[in-house]
Amino acid sequence: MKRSTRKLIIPGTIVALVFALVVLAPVLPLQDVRGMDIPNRFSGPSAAHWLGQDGFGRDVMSRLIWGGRASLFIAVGSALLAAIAGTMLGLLGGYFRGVVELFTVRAVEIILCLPPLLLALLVVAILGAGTWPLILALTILYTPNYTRVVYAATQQVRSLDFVTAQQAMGTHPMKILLRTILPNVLPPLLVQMSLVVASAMVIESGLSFLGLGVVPPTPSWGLMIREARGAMELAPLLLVWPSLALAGTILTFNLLCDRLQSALDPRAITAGGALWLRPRGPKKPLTPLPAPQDAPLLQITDLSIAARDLELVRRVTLSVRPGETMALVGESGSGKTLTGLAMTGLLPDTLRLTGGSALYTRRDGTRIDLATLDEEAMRQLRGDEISMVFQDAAASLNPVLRIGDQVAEAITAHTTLSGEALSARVVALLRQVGIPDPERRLRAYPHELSGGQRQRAMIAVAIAGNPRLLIADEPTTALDPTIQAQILALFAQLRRDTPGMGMIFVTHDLAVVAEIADRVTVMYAGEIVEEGPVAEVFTRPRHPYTAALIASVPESGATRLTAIPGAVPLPHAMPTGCRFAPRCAHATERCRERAPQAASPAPNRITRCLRWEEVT
Amino acid sequence: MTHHTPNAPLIEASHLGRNFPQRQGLLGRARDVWAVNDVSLSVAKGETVGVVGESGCGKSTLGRILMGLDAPSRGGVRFDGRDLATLSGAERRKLSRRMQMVFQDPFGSLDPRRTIGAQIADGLITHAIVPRAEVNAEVARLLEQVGLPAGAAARRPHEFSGGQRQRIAVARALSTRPDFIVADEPVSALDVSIQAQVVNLLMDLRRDLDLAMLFISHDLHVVRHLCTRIVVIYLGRIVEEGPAEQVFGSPAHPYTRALLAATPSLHPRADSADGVLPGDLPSPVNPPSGCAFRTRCPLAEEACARAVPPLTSVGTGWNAACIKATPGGKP
Amino acid sequence: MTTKMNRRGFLATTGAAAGTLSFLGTKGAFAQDGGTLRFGLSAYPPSFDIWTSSGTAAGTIKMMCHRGLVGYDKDGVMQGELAESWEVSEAGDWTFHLRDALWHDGTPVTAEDVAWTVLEAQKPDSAAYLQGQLASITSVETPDAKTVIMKTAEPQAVLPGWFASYNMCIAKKGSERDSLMGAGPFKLASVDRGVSISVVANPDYYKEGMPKVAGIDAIVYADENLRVAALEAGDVDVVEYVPWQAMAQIDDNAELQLDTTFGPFMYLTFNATKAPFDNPLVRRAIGHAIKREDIAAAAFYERGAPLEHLPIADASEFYNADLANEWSYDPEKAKALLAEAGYPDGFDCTMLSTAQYGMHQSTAEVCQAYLSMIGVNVTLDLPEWSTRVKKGNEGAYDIAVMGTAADNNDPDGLANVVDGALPLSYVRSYGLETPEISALFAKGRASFDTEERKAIYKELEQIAIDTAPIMGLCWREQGYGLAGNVSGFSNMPGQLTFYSGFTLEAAMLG
Amino acid sequence: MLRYIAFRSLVALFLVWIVVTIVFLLLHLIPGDPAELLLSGGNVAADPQAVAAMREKMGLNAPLWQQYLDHMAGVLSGDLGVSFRDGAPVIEQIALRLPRTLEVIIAAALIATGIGVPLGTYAAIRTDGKADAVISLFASAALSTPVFVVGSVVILIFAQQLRWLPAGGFVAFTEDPAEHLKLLLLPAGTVALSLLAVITRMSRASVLEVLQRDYVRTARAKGLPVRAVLRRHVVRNALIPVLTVLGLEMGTLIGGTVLVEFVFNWPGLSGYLVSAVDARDYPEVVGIVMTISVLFVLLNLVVDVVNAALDPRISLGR
Repeated sequence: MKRSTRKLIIPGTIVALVFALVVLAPVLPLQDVRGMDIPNRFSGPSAAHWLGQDGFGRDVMSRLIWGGRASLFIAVGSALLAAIAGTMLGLLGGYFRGVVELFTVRAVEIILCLPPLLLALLVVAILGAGTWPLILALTILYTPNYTRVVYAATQQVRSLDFVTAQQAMGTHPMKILLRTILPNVLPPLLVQMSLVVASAMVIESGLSFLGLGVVPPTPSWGLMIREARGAMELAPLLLVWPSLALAGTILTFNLLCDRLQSALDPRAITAGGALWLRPRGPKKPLTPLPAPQDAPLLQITDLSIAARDLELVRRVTLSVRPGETMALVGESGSGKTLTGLAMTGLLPDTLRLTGGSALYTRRDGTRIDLATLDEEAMRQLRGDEISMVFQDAAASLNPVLRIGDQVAEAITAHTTLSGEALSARVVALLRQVGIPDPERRLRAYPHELSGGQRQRAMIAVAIAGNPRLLIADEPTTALDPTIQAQILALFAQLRRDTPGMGMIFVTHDLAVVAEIADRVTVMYAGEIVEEGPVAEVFTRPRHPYTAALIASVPESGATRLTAIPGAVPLPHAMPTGCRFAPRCAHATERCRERAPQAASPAPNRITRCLRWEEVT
Repeated sequence: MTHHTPNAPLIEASHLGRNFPQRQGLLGRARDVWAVNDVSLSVAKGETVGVVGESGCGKSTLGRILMGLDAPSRGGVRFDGRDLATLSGAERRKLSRRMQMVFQDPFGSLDPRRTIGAQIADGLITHAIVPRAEVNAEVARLLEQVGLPAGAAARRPHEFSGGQRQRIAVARALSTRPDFIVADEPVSALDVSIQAQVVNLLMDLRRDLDLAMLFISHDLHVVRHLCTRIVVIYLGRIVEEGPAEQVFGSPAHPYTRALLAATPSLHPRADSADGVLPGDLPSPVNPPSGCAFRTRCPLAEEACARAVPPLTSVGTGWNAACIKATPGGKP
Repeated sequence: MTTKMNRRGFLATTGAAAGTLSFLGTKGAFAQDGGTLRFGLSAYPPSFDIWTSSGTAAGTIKMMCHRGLVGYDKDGVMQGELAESWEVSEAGDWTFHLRDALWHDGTPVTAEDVAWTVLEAQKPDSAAYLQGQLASITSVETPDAKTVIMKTAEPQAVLPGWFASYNMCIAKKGSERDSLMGAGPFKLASVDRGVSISVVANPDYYKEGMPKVAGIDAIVYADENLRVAALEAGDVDVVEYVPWQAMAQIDDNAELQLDTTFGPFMYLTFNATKAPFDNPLVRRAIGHAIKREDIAAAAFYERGAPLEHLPIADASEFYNADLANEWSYDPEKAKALLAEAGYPDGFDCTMLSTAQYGMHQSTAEVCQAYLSMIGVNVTLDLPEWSTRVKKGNEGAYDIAVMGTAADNNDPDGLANVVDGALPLSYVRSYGLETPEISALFAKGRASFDTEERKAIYKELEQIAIDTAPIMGLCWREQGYGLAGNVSGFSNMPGQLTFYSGFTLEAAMLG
Repeated sequence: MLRYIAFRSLVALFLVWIVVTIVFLLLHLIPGDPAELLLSGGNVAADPQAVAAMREKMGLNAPLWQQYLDHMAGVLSGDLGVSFRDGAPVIEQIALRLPRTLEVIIAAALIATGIGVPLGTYAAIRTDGKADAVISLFASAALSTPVFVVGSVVILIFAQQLRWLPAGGFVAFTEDPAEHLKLLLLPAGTVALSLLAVITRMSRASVLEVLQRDYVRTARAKGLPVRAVLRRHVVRNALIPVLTVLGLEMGTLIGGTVLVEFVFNWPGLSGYLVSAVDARDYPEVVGIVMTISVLFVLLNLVVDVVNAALDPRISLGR
């Protein structure tokens, strides 16, 4: 069971218990809720009356249970009715739009302008107080909530491909609404429903408290509070019970819907928030070592990354020299991005380094192990020594800050530059990355730039601190071909302008690798399978996976593409031996049994295949 | 590659235009924003037409219009001789048996809450392709056809990988035994090794079922591999169309040439950086006058700004919309 | 069973007794530096109209600023106010002699002002509370500036009582009817509508040394619990309508005083246009089915007393001890009466009350519980007060719970509750004809002889007990809560409790 | 921008007109005759003739459509009519009451934001920690306890037992500023409590969401200190939805503080509305409803404008 599901148990059980209690009220051995015993009014708890007796000598416990029945019946009843009405209107309005939208969604929104109280007052004044008028009033009151939620969800769902697929299939619109859209708008509806139940209980109690709700002698919690409030000094317990019951039930409901929301919402944050915000133990002393003469900029050795018990990256070893561009290539799930992120200490909170080292040579010539640094030490390196360009520039730039400010921030994080000098530097950077008219553009917000220019701005942010190691994570993937070519050209330009800078270029596109990199590291399922100079690897791959990848690119002119059968194994179902073995045309028993060691078919080259000599 | 002799076209679009009026300010006049402008094309049985262009060029809108999912503002679509615009809702739904669609996003194209068997069966049931009793058997057959085990029918989409989902989506599209399929970027979201599986599947189906197919993509390599004819679109208009070999072999329009140059290759040419097209795609809200491409075109001259260049023939069944069009020409 | 009405002696209060009044105290005792009294009102007066009845809160404010021809002292004895003395002629004409009083604007109160007031209130559209009674005045004569003579078609023994009503204040000729410019002890200072009304002492008030405080801030606390809390927190000095559940708490609080009186009462009205309540047997059966002590306990926290006859207090000279328990709790008898009426198995009906006032609701709940024991299944209808009034006036009910005080301590004050000849009203049973009772009320009003009136009203009560035009339930205490340093203000006895505002002129702080 | 505001105001006016019309018609459906009610206070039945006369005076004898047209004509010329009860001009009464309601709401909003945003942010930073659990529980409890319970309890504690604050009531600020603020404290605090719960929960959720955003990662990648990341990138962006919710909550509160006004005897607009409905004072009810709905739509507009000011992606033109 998922953690988020597990957290549903306690509030779920309490809510179920409360429901069971009120549903079973008629068959429980309770005393008559109307049975008065006026001589013993305000008696405290006793064996016969566990919670005591009220101002009429009636049994408080049975009134509490029956009161809950009335309160919950009204709350759940109106929540359900409003859900039905609101869902219908929201579905119709969201799916058909146009005039239908006007007469459903927009019409319902008028209710929002009416003070809720007035609505209840009017309904009760017209129909008289009582359970059903109250349900009607609350139903009208809450219908817009559902309509809005369902409308929004419907609009979202209706543009999804599987709905279009149904339309393309010739399915009747009503059928699409009920069979395809309705089930998919249910999760937000469910959350909304639990919210409404809680809120309706508050309003019901308020209206009963004002004498506009449930009609005595039928008890409801609001009514009981109203009655007890007068005698607060005489019998304070009478106020305590219904208040506790009411607040407790609503509280549990709120908890339940909170947790329901996180269980149903795939984006739910179940991990412990942002760990980087928390001070973790005492500051570890940095242990810089002197670097050997020709030490690479970055030397990663046997680095492993895991999420709890799942190993996502296993024993990665690679190095980047100053001025060298290392392409990290692989399919989704190969661990290439994680390896890149680990070098900046920006791994998601759920992941951690579980082994290995990453020796980085700093400007001052000393080496430190990135794998051992704490957040603060890592922060000092970030932007200054090591920078990163992210894939989705639109999401990676803060939408509410101007481009110029975001670039300036990257400068001021490590220098004391300010004022004119700072603006000049920002303009220079923007010009360097090819943003036209930088003096004007630095005042633009990210959304005002085109995709290509956003990526340029992102690169400007990354190179603002003159980093020595630039990690580019799929920087061109989301771009159109002509724009991708521009950005690749920009990277090529950067390499020429800053000869000492090393670069790790993470991509899934072999063709891009061919265009940009000096060396290539091919990853598969969390492991490095092959490494070597680009030209050599592409002309003669020494690993069956690399070979298959190259053959599957529809560039060869072959009538039929080479397809690799199957799919990348999932982290929790990794094959024991060679991870590529299940999809490999050359795999033997031996491959499946034992993970292959790195082999060096040539100087500067590595392959992790048992049979590289036979099959490549 | 085999040369198809063009049969009578199954689907024929003439002078399609799709306008999304956009208001400037609130009470301001609506401005015409043409997502698709004056596009004519046809697809015959057994033919695969590739539509190539960058994002926002209108290629997806074109696909939706051909499917009848969106109505054109101008022009019309004839399917097997019948004008889609004249059909009633019920007739249109009936006709939809013969035209199906495969989408880009393998995660969004399947309903996460229903079993894939049920989703494939939808078309079978809606159009009564097979008797009710044989639906399950037919679903199993379709699954096998796309290379999945028949037992997969009872599972839900989240249990499948992206490539498998895309194959399920193809199975669903095939369920109604269509004559025409619009494949809207069906492999763009897939990993390279998986992409090849789906491309191969589509090729097999076209061959086996004699399907007419419109293949929308921004990946020139895939399009070149799969398609018989190519349509290149820039800002809603066709700039070049013709047989795949000609268009890619010796592109006539400077944009096609730039596109080819910009596409990274495993075997990069030394001069790759020279062909980089400057600037961004112009906004469709405010397109340049005359030839929309002139703002980025290395060959642009004054005349380009004057009028939208018409599609003119540069070869048999090969047209380009450029006053300086030269097949395979280098600037 | 006897009522617990022994808190304060009951004195003869019929208007037949003419009286004069001499004031105690000297001019030197005038103490307008006595601070400002803060008075917690139960509601904001819907109107200050001098003749219409707009509730007790309105009455209290009117009694601050206005005075009538006569009034009551703190013991409920009628005393002269603007009229120094009055007498009745053999023919039944009443003559009032005015004292030298000044309006707030400094002009003298004249006979002409009185005549104008009466004539205006008599107008058909005046909506005056006493319009029905005033109709019997055929002429108002003003022989001189200080004398007013009123003539009636029939002799009216109770006429001075009308002019003691706080809904029959005298206004200056030509003034607006909702003006608070009167001849009373306080002048209006400011009004914050819905919130508070401030008055300041009138230095020209005709009573020497009064008022004793420099002014009154009347602040509205609609919520009874908050009213008590405000008193306890020291935010106000006096509160009206002390909720019954809080009486003990105020009584026990050494820093506070509780001043209560019996007077107002709860009763049931019936819709006589519908079966089975057109049948007196059924109405009596209802009466015998309800245990009044439980209402007193549950709705009034023991601050009530059973009422098993017409609401005539035991301290009154018109009290008939032999009839006192005629409607006593007797479920067997109730069942027998129901059987006799043809409903041996009971029936279903609705009971109108209101959720706005806790005591009305609680009373209804107890009645409901007891009626169910004789097979009468009651469904409660508890709208807010406005709707309850409307339904009462339209007869949209079967049984209704009602609570009120009579107009005064004279049995004639009960006419409003019992007399079926009066127009349809929510205070009376709907559509119930009471020809004998109506005749007896008229006879009582015309008689100046106390013994004769006693006989008349005894006969009336006997008939009422047999026909049950209303069904008495219980007396309730009506209380004022006072801070420890308040003196001079007192809760007037019996039905006059809502006249207590009269005594604000004598209230003192410290 | 200005154009947008003008357009939205037009739509708002239309909405208000519909709301007022609905309420006007519904009012006449309610049983209860204002004339009769006015004349039958003090437990005494009204005289039918007097009622008829009063109805004529109130203009209730005209056909409904004519009453409606007359009223609307009045509204258009800025006249909301006079109270049935005492002839007081409705607009003056609203002008008197509205500031008091707004005062409570604004004070509550200030308290709630001042405490709720830091609290929610802290809870988000300490997700799943003890502090988070305590804050979340507090927020849920505050949200779950009806105001009349809270109100009763705080009066019992602060007024009756401790005697620190008056139990309730109202004194004009111009009359006695200190007393006014003392009186404001309990009702504003009570309203703030439930608002605080909403703001805290919303802030927590919003900060958590923003923390997952790529641009926060970018900010960290620049090597910015944690505080700068939090201040410039996390809290600033997280505030936008919080302020939206706050604005909408305030909108609902304009007509929804009745229980608080009732419990604390605060003479605001909601209590006025209830008493007006009770008395069937049609001009007052319609006038108050109009005021409330105008404010509600106005506040929505303000929320949109503020949102657009805070988030450059939102363009009001479209």
